[in-house]
Amino acid sequence: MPSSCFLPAFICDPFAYVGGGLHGALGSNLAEPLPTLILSVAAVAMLTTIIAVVVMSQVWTERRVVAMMQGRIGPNRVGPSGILQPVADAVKLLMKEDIVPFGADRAIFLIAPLIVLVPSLAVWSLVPWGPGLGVADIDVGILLVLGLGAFTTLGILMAGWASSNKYALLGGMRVAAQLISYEIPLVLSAMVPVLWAGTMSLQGIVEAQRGIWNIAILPVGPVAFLLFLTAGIAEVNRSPFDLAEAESEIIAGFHTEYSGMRFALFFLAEYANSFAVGAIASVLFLGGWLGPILPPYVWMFVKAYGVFLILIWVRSTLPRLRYDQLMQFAWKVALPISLATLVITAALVSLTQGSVA
Amino acid sequence: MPPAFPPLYPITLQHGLILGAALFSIGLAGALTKRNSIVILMAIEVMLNGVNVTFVAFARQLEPAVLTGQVFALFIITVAAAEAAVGLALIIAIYHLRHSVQIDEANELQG
Amino acid sequence: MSNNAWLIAALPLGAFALIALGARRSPALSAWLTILAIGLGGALSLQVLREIAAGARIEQSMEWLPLGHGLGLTVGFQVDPLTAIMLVVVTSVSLLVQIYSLGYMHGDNGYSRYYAAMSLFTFSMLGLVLANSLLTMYIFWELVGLCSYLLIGHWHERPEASAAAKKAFIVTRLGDFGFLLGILFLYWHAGTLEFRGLEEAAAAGRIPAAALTVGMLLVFCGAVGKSAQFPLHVWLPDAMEGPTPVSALIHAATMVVAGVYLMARTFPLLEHSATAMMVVAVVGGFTAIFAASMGIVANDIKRVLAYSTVSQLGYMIMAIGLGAMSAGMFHLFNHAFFKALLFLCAGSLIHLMDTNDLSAMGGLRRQRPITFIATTIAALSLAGIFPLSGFWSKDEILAAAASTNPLLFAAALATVFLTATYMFRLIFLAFLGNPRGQTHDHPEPLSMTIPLLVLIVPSVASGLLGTALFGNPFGSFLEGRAVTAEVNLPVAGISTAVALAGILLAWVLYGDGRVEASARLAARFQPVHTLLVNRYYMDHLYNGFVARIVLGFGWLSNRIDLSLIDAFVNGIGSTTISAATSMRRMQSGQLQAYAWAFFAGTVALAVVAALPLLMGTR
Amino acid sequence: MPVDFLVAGGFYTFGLASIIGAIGLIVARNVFHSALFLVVTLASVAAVFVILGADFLAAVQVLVYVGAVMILILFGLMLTPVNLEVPHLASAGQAVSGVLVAGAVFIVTTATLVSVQWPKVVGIPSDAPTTEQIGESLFTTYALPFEIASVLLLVAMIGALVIAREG
Repeated sequence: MPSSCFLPAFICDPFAYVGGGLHGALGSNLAEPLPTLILSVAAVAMLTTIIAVVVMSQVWTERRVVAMMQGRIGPNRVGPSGILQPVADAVKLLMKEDIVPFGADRAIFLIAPLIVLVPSLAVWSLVPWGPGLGVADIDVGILLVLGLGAFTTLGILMAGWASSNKYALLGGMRVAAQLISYEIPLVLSAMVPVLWAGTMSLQGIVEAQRGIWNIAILPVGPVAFLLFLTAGIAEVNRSPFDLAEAESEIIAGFHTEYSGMRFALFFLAEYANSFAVGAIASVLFLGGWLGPILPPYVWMFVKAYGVFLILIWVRSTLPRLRYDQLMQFAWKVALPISLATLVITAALVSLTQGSVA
Repeated sequence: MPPAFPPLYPITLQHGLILGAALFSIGLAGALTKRNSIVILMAIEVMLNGVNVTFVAFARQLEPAVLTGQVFALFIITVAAAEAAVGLALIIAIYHLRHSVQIDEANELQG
Repeated sequence: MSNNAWLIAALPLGAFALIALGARRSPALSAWLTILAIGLGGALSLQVLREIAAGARIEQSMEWLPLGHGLGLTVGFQVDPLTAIMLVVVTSVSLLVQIYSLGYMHGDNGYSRYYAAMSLFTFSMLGLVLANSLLTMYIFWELVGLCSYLLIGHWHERPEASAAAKKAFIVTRLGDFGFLLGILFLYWHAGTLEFRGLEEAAAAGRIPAAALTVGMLLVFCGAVGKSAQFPLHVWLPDAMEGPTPVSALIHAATMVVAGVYLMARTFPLLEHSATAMMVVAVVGGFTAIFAASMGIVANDIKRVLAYSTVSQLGYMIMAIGLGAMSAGMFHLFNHAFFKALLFLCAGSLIHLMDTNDLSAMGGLRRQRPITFIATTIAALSLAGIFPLSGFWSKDEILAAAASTNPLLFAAALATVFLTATYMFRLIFLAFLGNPRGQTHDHPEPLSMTIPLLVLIVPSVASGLLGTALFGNPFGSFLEGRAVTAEVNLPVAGISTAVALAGILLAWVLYGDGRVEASARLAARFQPVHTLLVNRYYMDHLYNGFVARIVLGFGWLSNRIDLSLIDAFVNGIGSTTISAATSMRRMQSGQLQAYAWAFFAGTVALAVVAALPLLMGTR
Repeated sequence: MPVDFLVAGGFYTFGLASIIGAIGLIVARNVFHSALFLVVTLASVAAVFVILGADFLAAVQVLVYVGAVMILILFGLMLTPVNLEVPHLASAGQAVSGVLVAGAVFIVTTATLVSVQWPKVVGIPSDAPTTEQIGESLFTTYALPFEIASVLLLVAMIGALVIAREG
């Protein structure tokens, strides 16, 4: 229980409140691993629900905000201020026919969206929502987050290849090259908070920012944050790095052939990933759930959503890059800067904390 | 000591070692029988993974305090990555030359 | 400060690095960097000298290459009185010469390169002086050789200069080879290369007497090369192709005395071998008179000084060989100043005339009065006239010779006579009489005049440090205990008389700049003159005889190499090829076949290894 | 005990999955499918690592193998599209002898593993986080291999670039 929260326990940390009660109730009747197991399943189910709700709110926010920035109104028919529009969209997509193109590699075509979606949900389970609050807090958290990101690439490649459509294939290959390239600055810039905190556990990284947020560690903090954000945008294929689905060149890229529910899965994964980037960026640089007065999970949500708003802002502001620019930026700008940042951080750590332990 | 399989439960060192041996052998079979050089490369990755499993099992059961086995597995992963990069570069180079990635067609040192 | 004496050497290295890294674009910056570094180094050296005089002794070394069994190589530095003196000499003379070079080298194309090399040289020389082991010393020894090569060949577009540079490098390398052998030899017997360890080993008798003699003679070979002793003296006169400040610094005051320094440094070892002492003394004495005789006929002003240097180095070596190490070092100390002064004066004349030829000079006392006075003082000092600095040190050496070896004493006296003669021949020809050549009518830059004026002071007075009058502070400092010097009045009297006689002879022959006297004398003493002018045919000897032997040996080695060694190697190759031809059928190029064979073999081996086990259990 | 039971269950599940992936890799007629089977193997091996107490290694396995090596392999596949499906096996003789040798290797190895008396466990296998320990041994005991590995990676990177460009 953080000392900064002055509200009643069930508001500050409702999950622990409810979970602890449940665990106690179950524990009196069942042998030890089972209550934990049941609770874990319950937590995952709850998380999935939360994700669905959050993604819908994201979609709505994005459409409204982009419209605002472009001087339009945006969706405003379904529900008050169009707030139910995403629900309507989802229903529409779910009711559409699930088409598998002739000549496609059927099995892979069907699996691909799941390979994309599942890891992005798994990333959510690693996000710390408060002290001790999260589905999983593991020792190598940040490493696993980055590793799970790789599955997204794999799924997109599968989708692109299995569609037996040259645009899809091109899109898939673009994604693969782009993600491999941007994964390096992403990992390197994520290592800056790791070095600073001396742990790879996401909870540990948040705890280490009690004194000062990582973004405020001069001179490396802001640079690393910007790099992480940039590479993160590239990792989730959002504008201006959305070459994988550049409509003007390769129609819709890897998901050209997808429709109905499977398209919805890609869609869901993309937004879940966007939010995950925001959450991880908050954890790494913006102090995660740390914050005064409000309960930690609220802070976490606010920060992650704030970063997502930045992504929306960037999307509606910047034009799409050319492919060579994209690659050049990754290898000739982002990589050297992130290396330099890392080296400077190591030096800072050894200067201020005695040794690079 | 007469040869005897370890019991199914609980998991001991030998379980890990046998899994490693199995992966290694399957990978070996693939490496010896396939024609496509990329598949051979992948089979070799499986062999390396078998070795890694062995190392990790040893690290856990024999020297839990030192983790030498895990460190070596780490090095093997490094080498595997390097190998994959160079191997694929070679395969692509050969492909450019011959428009084929069948390994039995590339049997001359001089292109 | 003494703890960080290595800084003194590091400063010029820093200057060198800065120049090499970019300061070379600005000549003035390069020059001032060098001067600044050496000036700082000089100040630090004085501080070190004070601390050493107060009784500090520093030695630091670190393991460089552990070889096991308690053996190993170390690098490090030490500061003791000998080092402190050399530090002061090297930095002070260097500083003055660098300042002098500001004017002398002005407008040269390689100005920055010159200063870079000078910095590197100063670093090497200081490192050599600070070294605490033969190995460390040898490293800097070779660096010094390299810098000498660079600086002699500074005007590399002139064929003579680059030839002289090569000659200096190769000839000194001959001696260095002996030095290296000596190092290995001593290491073999003593198991260490640090001076202290070697001294202890020698004092404790752990090195066999014969081995010590051989080792020290081999080490002496290095000194012979670097300090231009007979028979490896041939490079030094040629080295005068370098810029005159280089000659003043490297080939008079610092580098060439490295050999002397080496012998002084290893003197505690040398002492234990009478044979080696004898050889050293004889080589030194012979070189002294041998070089002086050639100085008599040289017409190139810098060559006269070069021969004089060789001759004076011979003196110092002889002093060490006679056991008068502190006298030798004292002479080194004094000589550094007045010889540097003489070279700088020569540079001043060359700057004025654009020629080295004495017969083209004459009557220059009116255009360069300061140079004239400075030269005269330095020459008097060199000749050993009371009470200038040369008198005191030369007198000590002569006294040592008189008391031990009459033959060497005679040679030394003859050298004194010749020295006085050729020095005053130089002065009379250059400064007296009427002008015989064209002079540039430009005034001398201040940066060239000031070093001359400064150097006059030690040329006159540095000798007083070693006189009995003041209780011989130099000797006491060097030996680390109170040492009294006695003025050996008879010897002093005789040597002064001999020197004056030499001056008189020069006056009679060349007074008032009678350059034609040279020709007359040459005609009169035709055979001797020819012999001297051709430098005793030493160079011819090297070129003809020695070179032929070397080439013959090379030819022989070549034949052996071709017919024996190559045949053997080729035999191995052809055997391999024929074996491979028969085996290549197995090489199908099928990678998988290889892997298959490999694993099948492994399984077979495992089964074979397990057979006895299986048999045993069943 | 139940925890032990979970460990055993996990080990058998993922061990079996990894073996199935490996066999699938060999049997699949389509190279792309082979690659995906390899992913199954690699991910399962990562899970086995977790069960064997090597969580850091598991994360590295996922990051490097799935994130880099597999993507690289798939990329290579897409860049060399000819004969993606057709001839997958070598000549029958080679195939049979290859499988025989592999089987012999497995039998010999397993026989050895089973018959050897392994030393008793030193200390209790702990499931404590391994990251720090691995990091420490990497930078102390294994500093030299670590440096060599880094050089190897650099060399491989440059080599791959050169080969791919010139080819």
